[in-house]
Amino acid sequence: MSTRLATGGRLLNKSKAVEFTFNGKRLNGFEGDTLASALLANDQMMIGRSFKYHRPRGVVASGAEEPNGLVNMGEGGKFEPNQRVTTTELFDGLTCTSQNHWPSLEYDVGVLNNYAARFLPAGFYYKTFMAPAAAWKHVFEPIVRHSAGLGKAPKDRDVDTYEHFYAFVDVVVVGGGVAGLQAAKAAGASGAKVLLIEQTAHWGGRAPVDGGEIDGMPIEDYIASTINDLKAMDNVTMRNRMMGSGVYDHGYVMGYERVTDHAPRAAGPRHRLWRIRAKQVVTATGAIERPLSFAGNDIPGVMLAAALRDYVVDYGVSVGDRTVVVTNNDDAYRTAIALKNAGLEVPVVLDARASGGGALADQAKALGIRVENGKGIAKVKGGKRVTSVAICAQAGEGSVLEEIKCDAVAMSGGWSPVVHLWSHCGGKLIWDDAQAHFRPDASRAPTGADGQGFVIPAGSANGPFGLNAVLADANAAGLAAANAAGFTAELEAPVATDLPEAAMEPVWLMPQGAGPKLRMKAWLDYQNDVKVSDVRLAAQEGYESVEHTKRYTTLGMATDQGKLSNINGLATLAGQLNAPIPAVGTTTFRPPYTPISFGAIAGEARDAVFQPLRRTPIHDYHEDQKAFFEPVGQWRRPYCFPRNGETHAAAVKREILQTRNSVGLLDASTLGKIIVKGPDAGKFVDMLYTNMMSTLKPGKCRYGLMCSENGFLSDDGVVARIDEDTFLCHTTTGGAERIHGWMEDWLQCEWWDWDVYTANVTEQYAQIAVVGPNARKVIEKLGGDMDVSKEGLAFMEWKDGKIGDFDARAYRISFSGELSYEIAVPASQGRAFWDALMEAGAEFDIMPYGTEALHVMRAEKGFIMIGDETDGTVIPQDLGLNWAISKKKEDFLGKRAQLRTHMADPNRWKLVGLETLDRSVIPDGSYAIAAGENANGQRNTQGRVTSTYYSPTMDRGIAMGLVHYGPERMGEVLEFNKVDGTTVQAKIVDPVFYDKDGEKQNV
Amino acid sequence: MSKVVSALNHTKAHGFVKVEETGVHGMITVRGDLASKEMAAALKAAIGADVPDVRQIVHADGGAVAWMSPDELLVMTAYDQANDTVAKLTEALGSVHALVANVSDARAVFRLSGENAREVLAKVAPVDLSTEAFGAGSFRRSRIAQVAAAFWCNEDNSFELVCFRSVAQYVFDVLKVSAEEGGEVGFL
Amino acid sequence: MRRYSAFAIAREAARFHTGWERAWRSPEPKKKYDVIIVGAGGHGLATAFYLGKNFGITNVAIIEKGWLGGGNTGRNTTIIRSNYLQDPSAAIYEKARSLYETMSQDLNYNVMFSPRGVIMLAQTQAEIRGYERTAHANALQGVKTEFIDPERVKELVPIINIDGPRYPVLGGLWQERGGTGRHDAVAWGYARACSDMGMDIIQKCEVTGVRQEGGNVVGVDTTKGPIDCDKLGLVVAGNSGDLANMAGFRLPMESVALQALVSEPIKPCMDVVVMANTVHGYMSQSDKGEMVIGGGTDGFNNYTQRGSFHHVEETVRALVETFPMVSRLKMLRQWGGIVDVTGDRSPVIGKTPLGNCFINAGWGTGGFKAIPGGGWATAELIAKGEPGPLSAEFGMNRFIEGRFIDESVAAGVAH
Amino acid sequence: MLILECPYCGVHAEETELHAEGEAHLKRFGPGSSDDDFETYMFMRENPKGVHFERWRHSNGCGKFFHAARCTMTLEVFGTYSAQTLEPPKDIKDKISAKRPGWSWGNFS
Repeated sequence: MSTRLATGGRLLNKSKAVEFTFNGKRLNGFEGDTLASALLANDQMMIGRSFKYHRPRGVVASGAEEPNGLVNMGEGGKFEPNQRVTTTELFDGLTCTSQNHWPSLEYDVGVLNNYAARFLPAGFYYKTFMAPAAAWKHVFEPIVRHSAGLGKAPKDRDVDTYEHFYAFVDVVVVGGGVAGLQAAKAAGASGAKVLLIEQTAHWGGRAPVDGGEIDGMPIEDYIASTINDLKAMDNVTMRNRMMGSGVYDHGYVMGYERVTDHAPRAAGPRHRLWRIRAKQVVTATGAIERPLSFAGNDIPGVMLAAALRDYVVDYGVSVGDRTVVVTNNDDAYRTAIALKNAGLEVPVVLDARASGGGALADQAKALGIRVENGKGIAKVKGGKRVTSVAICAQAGEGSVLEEIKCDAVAMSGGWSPVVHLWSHCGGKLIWDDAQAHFRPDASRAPTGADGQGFVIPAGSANGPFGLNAVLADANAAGLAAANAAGFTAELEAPVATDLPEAAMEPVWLMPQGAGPKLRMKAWLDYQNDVKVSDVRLAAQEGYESVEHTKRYTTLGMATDQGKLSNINGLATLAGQLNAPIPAVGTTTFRPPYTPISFGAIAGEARDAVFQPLRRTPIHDYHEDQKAFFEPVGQWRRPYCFPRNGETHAAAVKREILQTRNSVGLLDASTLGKIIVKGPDAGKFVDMLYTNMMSTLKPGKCRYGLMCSENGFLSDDGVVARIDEDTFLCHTTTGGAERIHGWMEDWLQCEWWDWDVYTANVTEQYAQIAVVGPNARKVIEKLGGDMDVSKEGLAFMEWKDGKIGDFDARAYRISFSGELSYEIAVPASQGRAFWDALMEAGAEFDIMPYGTEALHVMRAEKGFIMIGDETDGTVIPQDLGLNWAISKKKEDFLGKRAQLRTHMADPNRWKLVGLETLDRSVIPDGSYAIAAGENANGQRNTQGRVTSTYYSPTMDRGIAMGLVHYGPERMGEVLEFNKVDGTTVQAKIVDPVFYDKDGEKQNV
Repeated sequence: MSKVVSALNHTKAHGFVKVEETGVHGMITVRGDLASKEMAAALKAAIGADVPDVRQIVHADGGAVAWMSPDELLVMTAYDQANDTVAKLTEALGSVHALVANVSDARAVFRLSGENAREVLAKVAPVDLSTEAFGAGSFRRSRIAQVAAAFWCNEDNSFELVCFRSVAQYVFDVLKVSAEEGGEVGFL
Repeated sequence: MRRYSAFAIAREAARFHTGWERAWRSPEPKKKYDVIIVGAGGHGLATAFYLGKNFGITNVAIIEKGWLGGGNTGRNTTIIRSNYLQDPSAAIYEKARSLYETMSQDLNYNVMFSPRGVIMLAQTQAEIRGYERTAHANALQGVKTEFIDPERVKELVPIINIDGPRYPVLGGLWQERGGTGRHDAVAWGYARACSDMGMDIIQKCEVTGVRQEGGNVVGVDTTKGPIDCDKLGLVVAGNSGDLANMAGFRLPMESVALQALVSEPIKPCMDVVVMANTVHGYMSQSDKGEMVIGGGTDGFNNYTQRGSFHHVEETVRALVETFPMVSRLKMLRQWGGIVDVTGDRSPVIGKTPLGNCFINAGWGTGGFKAIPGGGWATAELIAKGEPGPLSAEFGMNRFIEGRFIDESVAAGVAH
Repeated sequence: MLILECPYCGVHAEETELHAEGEAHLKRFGPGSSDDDFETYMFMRENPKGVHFERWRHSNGCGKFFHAARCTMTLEVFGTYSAQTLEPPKDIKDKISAKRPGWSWGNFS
């Protein structure tokens, strides 16, 4: 059984007991435990079930590479699936449950897949479940989906908060092991601004577990003194619980800080995503031990040798009473020695190397540990827990020499540098035959904006092993990073004493000649259930590229992203293809290094601050009135103002009738307002608009159209000429920023010799449309010095002056066909002005109207609306707006485009009015059907509706639409389709339905 | 003046940094040739300030001037002085090609005060806000989370920030969230 | 070719799966082919397949510089739908979708087409109008879609937040027979079928030049030597510009990165595909349980297959808002693909300035769903030398004439 | 995440302050131009693998448009320069020549 030892546990605070639950069981641990160590201390070896075969799964590793130990954690708004137990710090009150089983962890129905495993090799689903055609979606897929999937889906809204932080440094060092500490110290000595980050809560990495001396000090002392040195440097910042999750182009590093994961009741954000801009990145990310591929290597109790050692030394946890060690390198002997020193039994060390190990092996032997060279594991026995191992010769096919009872197996297949961050941005790898691993190829570093390398690997992440070599490499990396960042650094590397080690020997299958039966039980990817046999099958079937193999078998696609399985899988593939490993290739490494929360990525942007909500100065009024809003860009505009119990349709009708009969108010503040000023302003607006604008007289307004250079109508609005040099251009609500940018684009990049300045003054003003036959009376009631009479301010004129005591600019323009004034006042006075108008209009029963009333009224008048009549495919000529297209101008933006054959062709859909014969409303988006079908079997069409409304003024459905040769077909009746298959008939009419002669607006 | 109300009417929030909307201010966009003697003279005449260097703000008795772009300045003064200042600038610039516009009402102004003010900004602006890189007098146009804004550092290490009026509530909310207790970063 | 079936698996299980044969051969190139297709992605392989199946042209080589299916075919979010607005788009995407329905049986390879339904959310009034228009167009195009109300959206997608404070869900365009497929399997299935017809799939063979005589293509130079052909199809997605350069013409296209990401796998919680265009994000759940997420393209030319992080951030925050439960899921992996975007964001299938050289390109973000339709149309184009009805509108001449196929029409925001 | 120096305000701006504005040095063709020229201006793009010239705007910043010379294969930035020019400045062309001998782009080399 696994249990807590009486001694050991350097990371524990044994004076602080911590209580937690696993599957409802109350368990105890200590402060400093990880969830993994605490579970193991409570003999909870089995933690979950695998993805495909639902085999029992226990912890294999002690860090971020753990593939198996995943749990559902927390409850309600703090629930989170797939939490990795090895990287979860234990806290009081932690609750977690195991995953991927039904009905329970111990008794799981899905394990049937395990018994059928022989029928479920890699890619089996590509070869079956094909008949009948509907069966995949309705029968097989639900089964597959249900049995896959690991953790439960969260149900509740996340109660935690998240944030980002922008940091700028010269050098960021990722990894706070001895290499990272030394690299940071070296870089820091230059005066460069250094940020050192470490994913765990501890500094020093796993070096203290392995022991040794540095500069004559015990390693723990070296770490403590280096930390002190670093803390003393003002230019160095150290952050733990912060993982370097990704390296992005141009030296952008993502740091994932888990601020309160370990203390969920503390104030502050749960995660903080650091966006670090660094001149140089040092990756001191260490190395990961590889499993060995032997039959039964997935049974709970089989663990990485170094992890087993970590649990003993760091957490005082014994994984088993009797541990068999199996290895192809010297490092695993340290585990045997540590176990023995902790008073645990090590019945045998199986060293696959015929020549055996070096000094560490001798030490082990001296402790009385039996060592067998040239031997390996034929098979591990056990179900939910290791019970014994069968020993065989590594060179053979697996004939069992001896069976040894044990309850744990410590395996080591060698070490692979963590090259993820190096590779994220294109850093290339080189195969190291001696260590049988890929390491960074310094000659092909990821390059930054200047074309130079910006990532420097340090320590075992760069390949070297042995403390002395690691420290020397890290020191050099820190100095190199500082130099590359423009600093000059000097620091001697500390000296460590290393024991001489015998060379490792690659072992990709144990025993070497294992037959199909054993290969089918030799796991490469524990979580996704990929075995040696699967990779060999993929190669046999022609999935020879490593990417094909990965995708065909799902090797390395699990939540650990193949940290344990990639190299073993690659080597297995290479073996099957009879190719050297580097020729088969490497896989690509994508961020993040380990999964990071979506919450952290989204940062603060949720709920109220998900996106900016733009408010006009009158927005509060609309909210107080409980207006029904519609989003328009980042604004929300009132769609209508329903009164008690009123439907939206009823509200719109009331607003329209009241405006047409008396007076209504519209908050038009969102309309864009751009000043265009300068000696060349006239020339410039003539290029922007299809109309001739330069002839406009000061004091006058003109409606204008803007097209894209591709000829399509893009915006419209009223232009007011302020003085000889100055125009004020109104845009649509959605167009303000876009059109201002468009103007600046042409002024800065094409006509930079023209003397024109622009300013977007949209938000300087609250703009209110006072609309209806009583509009003038309301304004006059407010008093002031502005003459707003028919003569004093004629239609399509503007004027500055006082309305009441407000500084106002009034435009006599109308989008409704009524007598109408659009009045701009300074935004800070907007609400007061609105209130004054409401008060003055009370006797006329003045009421605000929303965008829908605006839409209906303009449609009644046959005015086009950008976004309705236009959709990016419509040119002004289609809309009968030829009157607004100057024939005199040689050029304007979009003119050349409109001369192209398809656009100049009269054979186009053109704007008309539409009246249904039965007075009903044509559905939005309906098409006019034409006879027959096209070559693709689609019904032919001859037009479509662009705006369609119930008109309260006409008390009938009215619509505008684009119809093939429309204006030439007045009076013709067309069939418009409905989605239910029926049609509605509508007659082609003039698009102006109301007050065709414009008498109402011109009073 | 009771009818004049700023976007958030002096709303405040206290976290580990104090965030407050500071009411209405006079603000004037000036576009023109910043190197011209006319521009220098106009600024002197209007508020007594010199033309600021790139990404700097200069303060004077009559207000302050910030560098917005190679041909644009933001002149700041009291709200009720804005129209006068526009007139002075316009007059002083005379026939020189320039654009002067009162934009006082188009903006909202915030102040961030407290020891860690720069850390609150550094959560939402992609700008190096270390003391070395951004000291008193520094002025920067950038973004605050998802909207454009400009901010500067005062002598007392407080920060002031200008954004469009329509997004004042958003900017306030974002700053408030960023300044919440427990969110201290301890980096800058 | 030995057929795949449950029986075949049982037979092989008895002998530890030692009897499975190669899914496709790995031949050396011949001196000459009737047709060379450059690019063994989904569209290239499908083109070859339909050349054989529909026109009996099997003396075909498919040349691939990397590994088959390794470009955008293996990098997309596997959505299949045909609810397009414009007639030419609806025609080709619906052809593709209908071919997906029977692809597993046609290829004897389970591509796991899962018609689980696709919803495009309407979150503004403009979107409602846009999708109602699409629904009316689809009704006449033979594409089955309907505009559904928010309650029905919630019923189909229980994890969605329809009352978000910023963009409440106002409805959605629902295509019941849209869904997802297994992207790699589409490439592998076509490859196996092509190989079975005697076509040569030549991987790790890069085209270095396009040889021409008298204005007609006569072959290609490759890293495995020159290969002659009567006709050439360029079907290389993000490398189209490069190939066009070799062939001596320019394209109305730019190559940009499109990014996608997946969460860690969780138990089934969303059985349909949801696209939220107002907030720029879309999401589905794979059979493995991962939430598969995509967003918009980067704005700049890029061949690195790496995108910018802030696009991922924008996409994720949109999805956290739309599906609050994803906040506590974790991003497992992000990646990018290079897509060709044309001037109107619709693809090009047509003749080129070089005789007997044809192109299929510019699919932008929509390539995967179109694979069988694009292949079908391109095969017809190559076999007959003239476009058929499916590709008639997709020629490059539309740019000179000003006759665009613009699908972004519902995006306009104004008033 | 691209980081480009705005030549107007000197900020080394990350991409979130910038907006990509497409291919640089397009020659505008207006009324009177041929269909081919107009199509080229509107739609035909260099789209090179390698050295590229493009437009950006410091939109969340000083608001100025500017040019960048960049490699589309490595994202290396050779330099940024004023928008008010019809061709890349010599120092930038020289820098590119030093790093990418034999490069050409449109009419430049």
